[in-house]
Amino acid sequence: MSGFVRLWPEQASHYAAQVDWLVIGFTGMMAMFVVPVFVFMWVFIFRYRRGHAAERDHRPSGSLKVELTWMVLPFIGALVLFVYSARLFFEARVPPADALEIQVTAKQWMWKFQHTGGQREINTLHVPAERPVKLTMISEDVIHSLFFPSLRVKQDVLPGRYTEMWFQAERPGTYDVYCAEYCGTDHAAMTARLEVLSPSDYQRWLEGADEGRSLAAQGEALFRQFGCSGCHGAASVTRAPPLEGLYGRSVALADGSRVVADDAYLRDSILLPQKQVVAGYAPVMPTYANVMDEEAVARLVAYLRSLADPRPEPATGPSEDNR
Amino acid sequence: MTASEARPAEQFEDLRQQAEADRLGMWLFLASETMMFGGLLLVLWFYRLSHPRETAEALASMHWLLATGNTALLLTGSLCMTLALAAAREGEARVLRRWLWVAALLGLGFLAGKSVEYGLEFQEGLLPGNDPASPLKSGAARLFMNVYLTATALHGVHILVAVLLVGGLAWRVGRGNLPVPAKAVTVEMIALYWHVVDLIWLFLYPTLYLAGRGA
Amino acid sequence: MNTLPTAADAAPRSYLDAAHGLRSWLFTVDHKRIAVLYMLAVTFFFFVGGLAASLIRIELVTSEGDLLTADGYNRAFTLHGVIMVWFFLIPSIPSVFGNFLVPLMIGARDLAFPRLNLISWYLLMGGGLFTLLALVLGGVDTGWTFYTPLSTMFSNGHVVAVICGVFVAGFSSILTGINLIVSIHTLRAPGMTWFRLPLFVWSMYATSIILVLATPVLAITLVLVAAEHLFGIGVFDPRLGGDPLLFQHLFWFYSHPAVYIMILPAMGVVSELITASAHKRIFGYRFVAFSSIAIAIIGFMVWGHHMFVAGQSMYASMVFSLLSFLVSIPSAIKAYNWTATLYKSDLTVHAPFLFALTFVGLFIVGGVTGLFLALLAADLHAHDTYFVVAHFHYIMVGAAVAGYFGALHFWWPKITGRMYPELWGRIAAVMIFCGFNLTFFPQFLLGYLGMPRRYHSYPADFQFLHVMSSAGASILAVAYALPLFYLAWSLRYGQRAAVNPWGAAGLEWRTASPPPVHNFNSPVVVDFEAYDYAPEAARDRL
Amino acid sequence: MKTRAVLAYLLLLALLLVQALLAGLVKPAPGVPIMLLALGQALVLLLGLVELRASSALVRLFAAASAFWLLLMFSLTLGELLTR
Repeated sequence: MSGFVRLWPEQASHYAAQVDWLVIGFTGMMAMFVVPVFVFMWVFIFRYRRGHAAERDHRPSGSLKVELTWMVLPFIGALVLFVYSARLFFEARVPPADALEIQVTAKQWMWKFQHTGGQREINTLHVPAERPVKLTMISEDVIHSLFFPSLRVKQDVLPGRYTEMWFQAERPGTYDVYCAEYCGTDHAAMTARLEVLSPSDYQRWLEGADEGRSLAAQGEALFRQFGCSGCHGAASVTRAPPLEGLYGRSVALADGSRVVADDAYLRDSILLPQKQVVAGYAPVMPTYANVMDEEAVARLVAYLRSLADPRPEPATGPSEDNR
Repeated sequence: MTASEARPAEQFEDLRQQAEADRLGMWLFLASETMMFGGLLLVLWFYRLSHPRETAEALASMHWLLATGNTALLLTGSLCMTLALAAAREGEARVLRRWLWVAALLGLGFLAGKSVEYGLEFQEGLLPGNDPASPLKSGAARLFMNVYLTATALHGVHILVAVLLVGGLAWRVGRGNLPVPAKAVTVEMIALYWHVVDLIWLFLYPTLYLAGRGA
Repeated sequence: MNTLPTAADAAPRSYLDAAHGLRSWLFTVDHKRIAVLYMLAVTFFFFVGGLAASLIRIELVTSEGDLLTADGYNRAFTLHGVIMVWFFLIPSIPSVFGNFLVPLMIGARDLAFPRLNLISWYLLMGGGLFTLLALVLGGVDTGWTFYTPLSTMFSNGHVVAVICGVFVAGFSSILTGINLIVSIHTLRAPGMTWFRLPLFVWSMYATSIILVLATPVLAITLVLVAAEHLFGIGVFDPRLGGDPLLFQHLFWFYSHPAVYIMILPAMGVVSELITASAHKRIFGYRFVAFSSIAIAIIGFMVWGHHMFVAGQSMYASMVFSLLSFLVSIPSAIKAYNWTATLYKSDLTVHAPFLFALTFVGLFIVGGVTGLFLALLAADLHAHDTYFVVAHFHYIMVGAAVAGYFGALHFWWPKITGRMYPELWGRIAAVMIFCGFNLTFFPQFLLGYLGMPRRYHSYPADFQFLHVMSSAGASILAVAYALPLFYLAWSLRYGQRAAVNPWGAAGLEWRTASPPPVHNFNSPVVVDFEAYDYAPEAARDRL
Repeated sequence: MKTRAVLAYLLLLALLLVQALLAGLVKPAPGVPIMLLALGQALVLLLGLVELRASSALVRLFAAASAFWLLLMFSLTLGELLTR
């Protein structure tokens, strides 16, 4: 910690630096519009105190030109900053395709992370430096919010649907992670540590914490355990939509609309099967909402994504899959 | 809000100013009512757009013909209140009383229709929505039934209040202690309340029963 | 109630002497007495909320949570939020000074619906005491925002009881709003055209629009949360397809206009204070008047800036961000026009003017940091941190409470017929300004460092700034208690107030202090412009 | 005034009938036309039965104001949902 009292947060990513420049620039522009108010106010107070000789006749009671200038100028300044900030926001909201995928599950008062290689962590997250990392997040109870102050990003974690967040940490080190959305009694204890490792350290950490089976393999075990293969397996008697190569393809639904089979579609089909019934199939699939928790669903989704289609699929950004 | 003697309340210059104030006050109160029901309509349309298929499933089991009849009752009630107000302005107490009783009965008819509908829905297990034996399979369809119950119950309470107001007014006119046309403003206020409660139903009815049926 | 010595001359007795005893207060329909009743109620709730605030600040002196348990701290900041927002900030200026001054300023004998006015007070007191009882006897651990699914499925506090209390108090807001709008429209004295109205009346009109149109949406939202909590109707339960974000839309659709309910009246007060001490017509009267209406209208379009990180759609966030910059223009107009009013003014610096300066200073910092949070990328970092806490405290506590205290001092002679001690008034104003900045400016730094909201334990390197903030809070607590003593003292020993102690222009300064029951002894005809401080007119009025 | 009220009432019933037919016969019942019919009924009710036209400009302003506010609430919230 530099100096006695830290007054500015660490910058652990380029994006953090850009946000800081935006903030400093905005403060500067606002000072340009605000300081004159304080200066003129004190000047007028001292010059026009009662009993103090000053020139007081033909007092202006208003002027359209002056009003318009201090309406339009600050707004234009703000618009310029708005556009720059909206671009930054857009960049922070759209994860790059080749990002390393990590599943995050928030639960009242702890953070659980699952890597595609199968490694699982609680309240600590190991990520490689200089590589984009995408977090697909969901909550098992109330709204939480994963907040990385040193990366200047946060994203609420909602129960019921996936929310995403991505970052690219540059400098290896240990950074604080908080839950920013109030979530009950131990909201203050729901903190975590972000360990940014150099690529070689990260590789060594992956082997060290290896679970033996990748996330997709764990998903396959669940696929059999919950009897999904009974209907969706190749040799099943009941008619159920084929799952090979489903991920990324657009699916025709019973009500005539089409939807891209992304993570959210796969999760909803498992937990809310009535929501988007595939065209030509009866809505007979039972819900697994009370049987499976979000972590198990995340593993199943990872497995479904790893099901390679016998027909070579055009690469739609297949996930990092080191089975 | 009603000044008992013909003289206006002391903060008003004359009766016209007081009537205008009462009218504005009533309109503002009704604006706040529409904002409240607007919130409910927003919830309904939010879930209609985010769960179209399940909403259609819930709509299939609604008794919409009964509701259409109810809507007709309310519209007739509005007509009665307008005719009652016209009679009040012309000072014909007897005609006023007749239209007020008809409007009150129509309101009761609406409430009766509503309770029959509720009875059927409870019997079929549609209500309350999270009843495990509900014939609706998807969660969002049950959610729709629950929000339907909340919205129609709240509106039903407002209809009940309207019926009581109109009934009370008719009884006072019968007893003779509501001189018309001097006190026509009171009739106008209650007619206005009835019309806005009816207006709210005009939007609740298609949202809950018609739009998207048979999808 | 202590009885005041009767006015010396044979003028009709003031509204305070017209009747005595508890019954004359509890069943009054005189807008002035109801205003005094509101003042007592609002002061009580202010100090209850302040107590909870001091508990929070003492807890945060140490980095571990050792004064209160985690649950205790959550209930403390929820009590602080609920009481301060719904039972002090929203009713304070509209109900106390709106009720007392609007009839006087427009030349009317009373508000349009006096009985409705008294009902509003009972609704606020009933809702308030019921809520306070629920908050103290068990408390609620959801924060004043009642976010779902925490408040509906995972909270074990008295959520439904507090919701009932706030629901009842909400109707007090709606009825006050209706009363003020109808009175301003229909009860203006002959000659009092819209552009001769004092700017305080314009801001009360704009505030009442929000009171009437936003509060019902809060009512239905609370009903849905209570129904979900009790019967599990599933409207915010993701398992049944409900959407927690819909709650946030409905809640903030009320709660953002609600923050304009808190600030607009204070802006109206400051327009009066600055013109009265400057003895000069305000600069750009119509711009300042219409900026209040503009804030009331655009204030309804910006609620989405509370949900930039809540999983809201990116494009909707950009639209809400742009609209949030738009809503800052009327506030900027007001600030610039107040400054321009001081140009070539004939300024007397007294305690109310110091409160007005405190308002302008703290409001500008609060407003600018609000724009900061409207920047999408900056909000991604600063949302739900102490930066947001500092921002809204600068606006609500710094500006709105300074406005309330300024109004209290400026119209104290008119309300009670007594002058407050000028020296103590200035000491309180300066202490509030310094104590406030020491309390809340460090929180901007804390927030940008990443200290999240509603944490009772935090990493050690935030402790220095927290200790500064708690030190400031102790100064602020003393500064807020000061007026309680010297104003009470002035009731008995204060110098007797003249009809127009400040030489101000306004109908309320043309009737006795305190005014008679029917406000004006002779019928009022308005033939002068607003704030006509033409040098000779002001001199003969002194 | 009475004849206008009865005419307005009959128009309201007619619109209700059209709505019911639309909902009963067309599968799936088109949401937008049905809601437009509801809006039409509301206007007929306000202009016909409530004589909004004859009342003071202020009352008409209040009626329009609450409609504008509702429009605001609906457009921004549903807009957010649809662009999510």
